[in-house]
Amino acid sequence: MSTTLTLKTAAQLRATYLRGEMLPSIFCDGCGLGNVLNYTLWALEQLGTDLDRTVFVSGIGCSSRLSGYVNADGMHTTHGRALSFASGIKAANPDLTVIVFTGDGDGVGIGGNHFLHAIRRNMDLTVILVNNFTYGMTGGQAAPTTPVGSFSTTTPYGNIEHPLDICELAKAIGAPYIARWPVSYPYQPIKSIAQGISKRGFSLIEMLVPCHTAYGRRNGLKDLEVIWQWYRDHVVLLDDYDHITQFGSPEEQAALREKIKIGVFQDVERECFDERWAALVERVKL
Amino acid sequence: MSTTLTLKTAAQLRATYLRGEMLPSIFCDGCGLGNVLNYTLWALEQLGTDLDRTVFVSGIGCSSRLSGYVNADGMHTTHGRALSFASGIKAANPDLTVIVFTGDGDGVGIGGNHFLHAIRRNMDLTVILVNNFTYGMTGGQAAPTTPVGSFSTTTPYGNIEHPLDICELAKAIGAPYIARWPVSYPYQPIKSIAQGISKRGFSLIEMLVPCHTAYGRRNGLKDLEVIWQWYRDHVVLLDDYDHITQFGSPEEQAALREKIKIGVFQDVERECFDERWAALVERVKL
Amino acid sequence: MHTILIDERWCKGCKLCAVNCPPKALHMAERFTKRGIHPPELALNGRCNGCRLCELLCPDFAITVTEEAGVHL
Amino acid sequence: MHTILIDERWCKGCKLCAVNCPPKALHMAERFTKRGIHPPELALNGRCNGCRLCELLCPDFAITVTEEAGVHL
Amino acid sequence: MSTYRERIRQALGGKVQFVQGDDACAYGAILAGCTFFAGYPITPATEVAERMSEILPLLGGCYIQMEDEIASLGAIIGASWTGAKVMTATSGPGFSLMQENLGYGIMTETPCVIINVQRSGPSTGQPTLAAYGDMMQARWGTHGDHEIIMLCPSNVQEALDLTIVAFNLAERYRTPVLLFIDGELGHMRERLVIPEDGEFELVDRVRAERRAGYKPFEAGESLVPAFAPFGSGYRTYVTGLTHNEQGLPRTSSAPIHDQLVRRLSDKITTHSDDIVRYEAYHTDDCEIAIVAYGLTARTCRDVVDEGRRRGIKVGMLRLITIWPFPETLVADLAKRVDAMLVPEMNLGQIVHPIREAVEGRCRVKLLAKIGGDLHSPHELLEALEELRCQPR
Amino acid sequence: MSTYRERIRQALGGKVQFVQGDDACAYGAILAGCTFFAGYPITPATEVAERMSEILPLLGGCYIQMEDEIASLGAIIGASWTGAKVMTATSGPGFSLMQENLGYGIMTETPCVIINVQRSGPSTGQPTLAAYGDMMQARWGTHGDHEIIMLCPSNVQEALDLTIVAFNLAERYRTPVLLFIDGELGHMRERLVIPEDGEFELVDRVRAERRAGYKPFEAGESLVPAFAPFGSGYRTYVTGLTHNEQGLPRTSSAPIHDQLVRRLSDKITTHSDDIVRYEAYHTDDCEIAIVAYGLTARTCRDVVDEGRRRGIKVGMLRLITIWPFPETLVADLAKRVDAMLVPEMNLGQIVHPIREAVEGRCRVKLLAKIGGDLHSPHELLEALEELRCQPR
Amino acid sequence: MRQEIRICGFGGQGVITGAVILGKAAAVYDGKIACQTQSYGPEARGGAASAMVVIADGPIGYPGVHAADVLVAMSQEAFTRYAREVKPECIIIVDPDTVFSWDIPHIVHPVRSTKIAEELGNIVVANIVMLGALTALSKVVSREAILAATLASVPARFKELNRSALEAGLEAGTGQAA
Amino acid sequence: MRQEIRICGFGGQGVITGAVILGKAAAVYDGKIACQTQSYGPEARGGAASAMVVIADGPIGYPGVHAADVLVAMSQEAFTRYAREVKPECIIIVDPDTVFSWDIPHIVHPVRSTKIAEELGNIVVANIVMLGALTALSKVVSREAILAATLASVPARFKELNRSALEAGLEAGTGQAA
Ligand SMILES: Cc1ncc(C[n+]2csc(CCOP(=O)(O)OP(=O)(O)O)c2C)c(N)n1
Ligand SMILES: Cc1ncc(C[n+]2csc(CCOP(=O)(O)OP(=O)(O)O)c2C)c(N)n1
Ligand code: SF4
Ligand code: SF4
Ligand code: SF4
Ligand code: SF4
Ligand code: SF4
Ligand code: SF4
Ligand SMILES: [Mg+2]
Ligand SMILES: [Mg+2]
Repeated sequence: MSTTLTLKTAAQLRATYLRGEMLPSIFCDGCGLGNVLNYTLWALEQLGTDLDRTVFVSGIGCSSRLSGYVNADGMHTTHGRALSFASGIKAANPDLTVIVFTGDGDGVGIGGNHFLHAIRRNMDLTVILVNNFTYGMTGGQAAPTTPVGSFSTTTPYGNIEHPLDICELAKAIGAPYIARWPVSYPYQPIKSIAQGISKRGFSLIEMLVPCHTAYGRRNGLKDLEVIWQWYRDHVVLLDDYDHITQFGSPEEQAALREKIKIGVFQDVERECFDERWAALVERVKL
Repeated sequence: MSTTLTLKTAAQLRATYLRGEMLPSIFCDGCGLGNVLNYTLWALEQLGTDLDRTVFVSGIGCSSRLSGYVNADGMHTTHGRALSFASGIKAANPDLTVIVFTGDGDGVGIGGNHFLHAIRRNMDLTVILVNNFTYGMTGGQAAPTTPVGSFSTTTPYGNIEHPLDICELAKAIGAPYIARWPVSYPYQPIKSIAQGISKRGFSLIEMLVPCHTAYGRRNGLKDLEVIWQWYRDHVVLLDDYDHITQFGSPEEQAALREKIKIGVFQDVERECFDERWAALVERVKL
Repeated sequence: MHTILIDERWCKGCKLCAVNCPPKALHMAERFTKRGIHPPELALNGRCNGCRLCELLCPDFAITVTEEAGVHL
Repeated sequence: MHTILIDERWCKGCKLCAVNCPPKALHMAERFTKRGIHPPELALNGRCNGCRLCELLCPDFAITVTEEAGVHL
Repeated sequence: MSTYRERIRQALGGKVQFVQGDDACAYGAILAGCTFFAGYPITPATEVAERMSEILPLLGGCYIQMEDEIASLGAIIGASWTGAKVMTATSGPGFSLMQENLGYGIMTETPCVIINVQRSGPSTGQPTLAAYGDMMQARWGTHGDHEIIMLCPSNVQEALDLTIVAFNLAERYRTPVLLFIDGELGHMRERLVIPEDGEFELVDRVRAERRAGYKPFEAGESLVPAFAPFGSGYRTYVTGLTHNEQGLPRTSSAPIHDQLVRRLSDKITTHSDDIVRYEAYHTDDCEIAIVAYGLTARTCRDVVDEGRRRGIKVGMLRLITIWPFPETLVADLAKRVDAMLVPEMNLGQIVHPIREAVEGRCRVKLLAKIGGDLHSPHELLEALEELRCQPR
Repeated sequence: MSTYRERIRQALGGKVQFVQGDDACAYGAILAGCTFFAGYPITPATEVAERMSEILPLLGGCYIQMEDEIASLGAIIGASWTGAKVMTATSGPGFSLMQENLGYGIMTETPCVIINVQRSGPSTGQPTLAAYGDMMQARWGTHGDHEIIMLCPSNVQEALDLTIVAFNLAERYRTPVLLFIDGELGHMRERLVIPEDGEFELVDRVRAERRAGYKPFEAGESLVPAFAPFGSGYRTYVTGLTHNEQGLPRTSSAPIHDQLVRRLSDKITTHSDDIVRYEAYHTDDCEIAIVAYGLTARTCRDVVDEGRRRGIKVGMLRLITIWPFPETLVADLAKRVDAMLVPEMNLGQIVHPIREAVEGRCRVKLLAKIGGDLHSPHELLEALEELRCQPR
Repeated sequence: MRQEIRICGFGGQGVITGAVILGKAAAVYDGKIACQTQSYGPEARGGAASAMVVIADGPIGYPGVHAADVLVAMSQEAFTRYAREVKPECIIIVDPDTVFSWDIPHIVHPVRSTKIAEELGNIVVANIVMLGALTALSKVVSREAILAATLASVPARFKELNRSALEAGLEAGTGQAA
Repeated sequence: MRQEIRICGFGGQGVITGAVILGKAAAVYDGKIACQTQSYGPEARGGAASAMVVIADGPIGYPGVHAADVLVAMSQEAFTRYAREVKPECIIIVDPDTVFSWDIPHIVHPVRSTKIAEELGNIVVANIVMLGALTALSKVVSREAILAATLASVPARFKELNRSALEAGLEAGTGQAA
């Protein structure tokens, strides 16, 4: 898999993959959701995915609006339920490539149980989960990912709940492909999304996306440059993390605590639901 | 904490803790749910818990019926939702001891998302989750814990879905106390339940309970003696597991793969929701 | 000397007490209870060592170990 | 020599392109677009090296790097 | 190699069987061409899922047990968009959980069948006992304006036959269709004759014919848009938001919302002649009409016979289609009779649209019964006698 | 140290404010003594939660944001059993998800208040636009037989006042009470005067008085059992299954079920005089009555005035309590008028119980409007004129 | 002609299976109309269970038992409860090991089904013994039909056991009928 | 007397905040009855936004704007859409930097609110500038009330900025009124 992006120009990419009539997007100026979409399209382009055989499924939220911009079959479902609809699509027609766009609230807030069981069953879905630490679409309430102490419209005195580490959760349940990238890294997410789509089984790509409007505004990160910088300052590559844990100075180690690990968390093979179902049918069918 | 059980006779225990009018239980003859109840009562007895200040909450299922037998405040809620009701009770009145009885289906099947978030928030609840590999009350359908290949009324050709390791899941989300015991071990669960109740924060005690009627019947384990033996043969203590992994022969190691780990998985301190909420209120209240 | 009491309203005749009694002091009676099951009874007086495992393992709170003479509730 | 095209219907004036352009080839124009924002424009012709990072980082698919002469869509 | 229809018959077993209402629903689904079932166990509907889990793998279909009822309905809606005929089955508590996705199914015009084997509510109530307490919920359970189709069989054979009809209506009108039975009928075993192909109609949703200019939610005179399954290259976007004919969200346009939601409603109400099924038993000359449905109607039939024997001019209108409610049918009957007796296994639900349709033209007497027992012939006769004695 | 009531006033701020309908609901709750709120964000109801999250910590209460609406209702029901006054707020999709636990709240006689700030459905529909599409869902959304109490304010001040009433009714009848507004009123700002203590009633659920012989679900003449909170030593078992007066499951007894479910229903219907609130505006001598509720009723008031100016004998019955439906009130009015005009921001919902109550005694004309816009005075007047010209 | 049969006892004794086989015999093998229903509490396993079969020549309206033509009782509790709802000419069959007293003005046929089944090697076929007795005593279904229905309802490896149980029951019943 | 005011523009320009402050001025500080509503699409941030205030002496029935007495437009799109729904004597205020053409038979008062705000150091107070102009031109609220409402609605550290913006607007409006 190469990361050369010279095959097509951005204009060609747009013409091929976007529903022009849906643009401009409904997103705030500078919202990284557009980047996530952009990276996804480049990944599809790299793989040469057949858009006629690809379905984009999403729940409800800013991030869940992404499905609407791709010029392919798409399903914008109910809040939190994208993975159940996607599971139905995939189980009913395993030949389709099913890609899910979801948010932290949609995917692991209200939708956490479907996340858990879709991974447990190892449904062959590629889930691009946008974590922006908040419920963006409803204006910035606390989400299960909101850092402790952060302000939101429902935590006016600072959040007291522990945030969830989505990738660690997915790992504990056994997802075969897991990666996390901030939106400021363009090339790695493209590669991970492409790897995720290629993987048979559940793939999770968690994208850290700054929501300057709903989250940043209340946490001194309203300015786009400032919030992009925050993400640069608060991530650490998995390898670096391990390296510092082993060899770092006490200060370096202390600094780690504030940081979010990024990179590829998991990349293994594990038989997926539709493979096993096909084998069962093969065994019993009349 | 001692495990001497001589303080009271079984007759006294019954008189103190049980709602006589609810017995005999609705459980099948020999169902280990009764044992779970028995162990719980002994743990309460050991701790000297004030029954007037203790609430037993449950969802729906055979295991969720346990709350009804204890002569205390109790709430038998809707299927899968016990933890949300329990969270409300605890958050509204942190002085109450809240103990939840749930099943594998109730607790992590339909109820998985409440499990996830109650742990994330670290609600101070003691959750006694009965894992019997099946939906017992509805007659033995596959559950998220049903082993691969097992037969159930909805997997007539053998289950193809990966079962969930509930304790590992709880650990990944950060529950401060986690233990798993088979029902055939009486003393350890009593101790773990008592430890769980004493712990500030979310405690999970997963009880492996044979359901010979709904699960065993379809898997050659209908006979009580046989199914009890199955459990004896298929568990391994955490320490033994680690020991064998390190020092065991290839055969011993291979045998491990068929075994379920039991023991105390986690025992740490972590600030719980009501402590943090109290601190917040202290900070801002008029 | 220990003896056991069975609450026949609650006992379901599951045999767990008998199976798990370390000195095998219990066996299942021939007779039926009102619930239509065979209840456990002491096999030989004196074998029971009062360990109370049967109490702990009875899922139905139906058995009590006592040092007094047995009565059926 | 590269130039950039801006789709003014889509550009939201967020500045991400300008901020992240490695040679700082872009700046925001004084003028307003119909959407009421300041669009980016090439600061000095020739500085742009055609790296396309702006394309990749524009969240609104509004910028295109080309070797042809610029036209506003 | 045998054809798919032949394999269906092989999978279903003997032509004459002695099976439960739940089984009959599963058989009906298979005969209708259902290839996808997602569900979650619940008494007394579990047997529908159990049968599907047995049969579907034999036919290469897919059975999936989801983590709850919300996901079950979600999964079948997703599967339906691949072109499959799909079903789920549940009971009250699960049906309550399905309400949000039911609205989604309606808004997105997704053919699917939902079986509700009713038990006695509210809440967990009496899980093993029969009731018809969800009749109004069927119509009004999800938020927002909508119409719904609901059928209500009275015996095991009809459970099979009407399940086929439910699939046909779902396909024809591209909408979720409900089939409601009750715990008693669901677990009741009766003689069931599996019909031969050709003895029943089989409808498939109208497919889109060409990509050029195709608008996935543009409907012609039928008010039902043509369908293009996912993966067929039509690139359809499906959303529960208010959308234009292209399927794209238009959430702040009143006219688009009005047009869409009225069409969804009209496509059902304007076709009520096709959808409404009923049985009129001695209603030609009756003075008292029993208006009944479901299990109760069985007993009512006996009671009409006995009533006639006793000289009461009684007849029965058995509603088979409950929703859309056959308003004119009931209104017309009201003009001809002195009184209607409405026995319901609830505290009075379908009596509301009945009263609304009657508009005071005849007396309407509700005979409500809850707790799990069926109306006995005796109490129905007593009510009849009483009605006869109270002249208008 | 100031008293709790004093601190409430401090937390609420100035006596005269310019705030949203959502804010007013939150203020009303706080004034009513609500100390526990659990919710999940949803447009256009989120502001209720936001206000509660601001105010409750100041007063030592508890705000908890749950993982979904199911859990939110679960949490407040649990909290209510500790003796707290509790509330949640949502909109259509969330209200659909709450249906199962709503039935549980009814069955377990748990006082709680649910605010539904209605948006335009079905499904996600038009999230930011107003509608009254969940009016019938309120009554019939959960499975099984039950009654419900629902109130419907018309302006911001009334949103506050009726939220207090909602709490009082919840406490008095030990049942979930619904307060329905719409996205427009929820986000509309108006002058709000915060009433002084003493200017409004405050009801607390009747407490159990002695442990001996206490049966948690035994009700006297009021049909409402006395309450003993968790932790008070009464050792109450609460179940959604059919239960006896002791609270213990009795799932196969028809008489116990019948007695329980009828009592739950009767405790509301027999007290409808206490529960039903309405406003009659020029109905004494009117020939045409507008029957309206919620936001629409504001415009109707203008229209009645204008209609009278034009010589139409028009009046308005504004329903404030929608459920239990004031059947006699409407039936009596029907006897006195030629026609009723029912403007609804849905495809016709409350017109059903109206028609049922009217029993053909006068003409009933529905003026349905969906898509987010309010009825304009002009179209209401047109409808009036039309009604006037069509004699019976 | 409408005939109402009730088989009752504890949950777990197979009373429902018994009724299902009886109904199947009538509906599938005797070509009659039949309808089988049941009632049980949450204590399905251990509590009282009752299964009903209505057999008729035409459509069956009310599916329940008004007053039984045949009653098979396998527990005291069930007997006490259901012996009231029988026709005067009702054929009543009980297992005297589980029904101890039957003080009613009907002829009661004691059939030691549990014991017979135990002797045949498996207590679970007590219900089949009762079916045999019922067929012999009441003739609601034909012997051929009940045999066919029984064999069609059990796994291959239990066919012989069930055939023996049925025959033992038929014999016990025939003896009683005499 | 019923007066209808509409403030419209892009999402993000603070048109709703402006209307809220106006309503508050009328309702809380001028002691009138006021009702404020708004409409916006899903594209709240960037799309068209419109906020309405109705001010009256008695209860307000229909809460929307039939025909505006005052229209403040801060974007061309909004102007084009809403300039139709005004009274003949409507006072219309636009920002000429964002509304380019206003070919209607009304007197249109151009107020460069964005530019004035930029000059004051923060573009976000353009709405407050408009409030000042509106107050000067229309007198729907008193100067005291609008000042009090503005100051009550912003955090302490922005009070001075907002006061300046309001005054600049009042000045611009007063100039126009001349
Ligand atoms: C059942 C239901 N509850 C609540 C909502 C309201 N809602 C819409 S989007 C959203 C939050 C989305 O958060 P997330 O998934 O993180 O997406 P983001 O907007 O942050 O990208 C919520 C709560 C809804 N539409 N449906
Ligand atoms: C919403 C809903 N769905 C389904 C059911 C049916 N139901 C009752 S108990 C149960 C399974 C319980 O399984 P588990 O929690 O493992 O308990 P067990 O009976 O195995 O102890 C189910 C599916 C229900 N009551 N409510
Ligand atoms: S609210 Fe946040 S997530 Fe949503 S579009 Fe705006 S910046 Fe993006
Ligand atoms: S079905 Fe299983 S879990 Fe339920 S009571 Fe019987 S043995 Fe226990
Ligand atoms: S363990 Fe208990 S229930 Fe089982 S046989 Fe012994 S006493 Fe009876
Ligand atoms: S007390 Fe111990 S020895 Fe005695 S019967 Fe019980 S288990 Fe056996
Ligand atoms: S990044 Fe895109 S949207 Fe932002 S200013 Fe540049 S071209 Fe415009
Ligand atoms: S192509 Fe590269 S150098 Fe040129 S404008 Fe874009 S980012 Fe800057
Ligand atoms: Mg988010
Ligand atoms: Mg289980």
